[in-house]
Amino acid sequence: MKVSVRLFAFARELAGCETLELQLPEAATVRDVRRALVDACPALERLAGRLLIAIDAEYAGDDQTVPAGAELACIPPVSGG
Amino acid sequence: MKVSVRLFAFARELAGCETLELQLPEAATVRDVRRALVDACPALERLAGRLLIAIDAEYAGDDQTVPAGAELACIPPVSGG
Amino acid sequence: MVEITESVIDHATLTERVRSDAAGAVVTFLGTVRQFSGGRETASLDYESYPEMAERKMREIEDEARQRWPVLACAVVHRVGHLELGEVSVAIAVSCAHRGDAFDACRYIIDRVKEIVPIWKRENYASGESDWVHPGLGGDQAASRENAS
Amino acid sequence: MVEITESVIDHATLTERVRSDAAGAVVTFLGTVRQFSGGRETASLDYESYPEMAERKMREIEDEARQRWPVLACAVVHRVGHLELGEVSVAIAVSCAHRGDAFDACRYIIDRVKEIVPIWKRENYASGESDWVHPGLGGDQAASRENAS
Repeated sequence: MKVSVRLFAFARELAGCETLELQLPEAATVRDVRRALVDACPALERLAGRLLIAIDAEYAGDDQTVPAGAELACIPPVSGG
Repeated sequence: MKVSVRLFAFARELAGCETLELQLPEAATVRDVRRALVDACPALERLAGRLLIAIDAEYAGDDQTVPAGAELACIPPVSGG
Repeated sequence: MVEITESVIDHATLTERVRSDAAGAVVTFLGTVRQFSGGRETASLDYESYPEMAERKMREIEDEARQRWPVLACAVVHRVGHLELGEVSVAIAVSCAHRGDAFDACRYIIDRVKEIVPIWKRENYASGESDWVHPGLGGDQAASRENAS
Repeated sequence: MVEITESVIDHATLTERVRSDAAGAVVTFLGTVRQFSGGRETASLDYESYPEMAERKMREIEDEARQRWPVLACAVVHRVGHLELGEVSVAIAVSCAHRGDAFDACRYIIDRVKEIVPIWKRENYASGESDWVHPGLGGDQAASRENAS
């Protein structure tokens, strides 16, 4: 299945774009998303260990399955306030 | 010496006046002021153990001497805020 | 800056007053007249102060806070006279570089104001009764019920 | 009420919004753009958010605070976009019957906002350099110095 991942802040800058389109196997997990992200955009490697992944605007654990049609986002460490 | 003591809140109401004039011996202490206050106005007895005395707008201990011409005040437990 | 006032407290101006480019945090506390306390309904409050001593103690408290925390600016205003439900009786604005200090300093200041500043509150109850509030004296001892219904 | 906005935050209106006759205490926190951080001079900040998720997390934080303290009303606004020195980036107003709860709830909310809300800050230094701030990444790793002078 195809998913698109929104990128923010330094992750967006490293990738040079606001969304990345990824090709994932059916029943892919967040762990698969992380791998696919770095494959699609090696510049994200340096952030990889610190990125959180959100599915439909909610933080997701590595074992969580990605539903078809979900909105994914790649969340570097936050610094609001 | 003669001193006047300002009264506030419930102490003022019990005494029925805003200041009491007291006759004190020279070198009188705050302890003497407390005694003279209740002598002059027995209604203050019920507050006596809880009153603080201020000399020139500063809390004073019982052993402190009252300077001639000082402004005294009788401070019931505070409830600002 | 400390002040005893008979006017409505303008909290927005007080908060603006402590802001600066050096500050990362501003904490403002408002004490407001609460309708229900311990099951009794309040209709209004009257505050009385020993004004010269009250401002002096408020300055002392500001100094204490500045000794304990790196306060950039601080403003403390207490209103006296007659206050209706919901009105602001006291406002404290504090700015610091960091938020932890601003919260701690602001809280310290209101706690100390309630401890040592010679200001007294008279509760006018919805029932028509009216009591001076003198903590430690107990409700009935302190009661001076002029309008007992 | 929670909000992400690109406009100047009107803290006075926010504070007014949480006042009520049931409240004895209102605590308002403002985060403001600080000129000096760790020895470096900031010229301005740019905030970016994932807006749908940010508002969702802010609502979650408000709910958490309401579960922990008897909050009467609560308003949380975070600004995004370009902010100059001294401007308000975040404002949180909380009202409670008692002051301890209002201080604790307000502080909890800003602490949690900084932990979990997807908002990011880019520091534009007076030197001309510019860094995304990503706590835990370390200054140099995170640095993206476009305008290094």
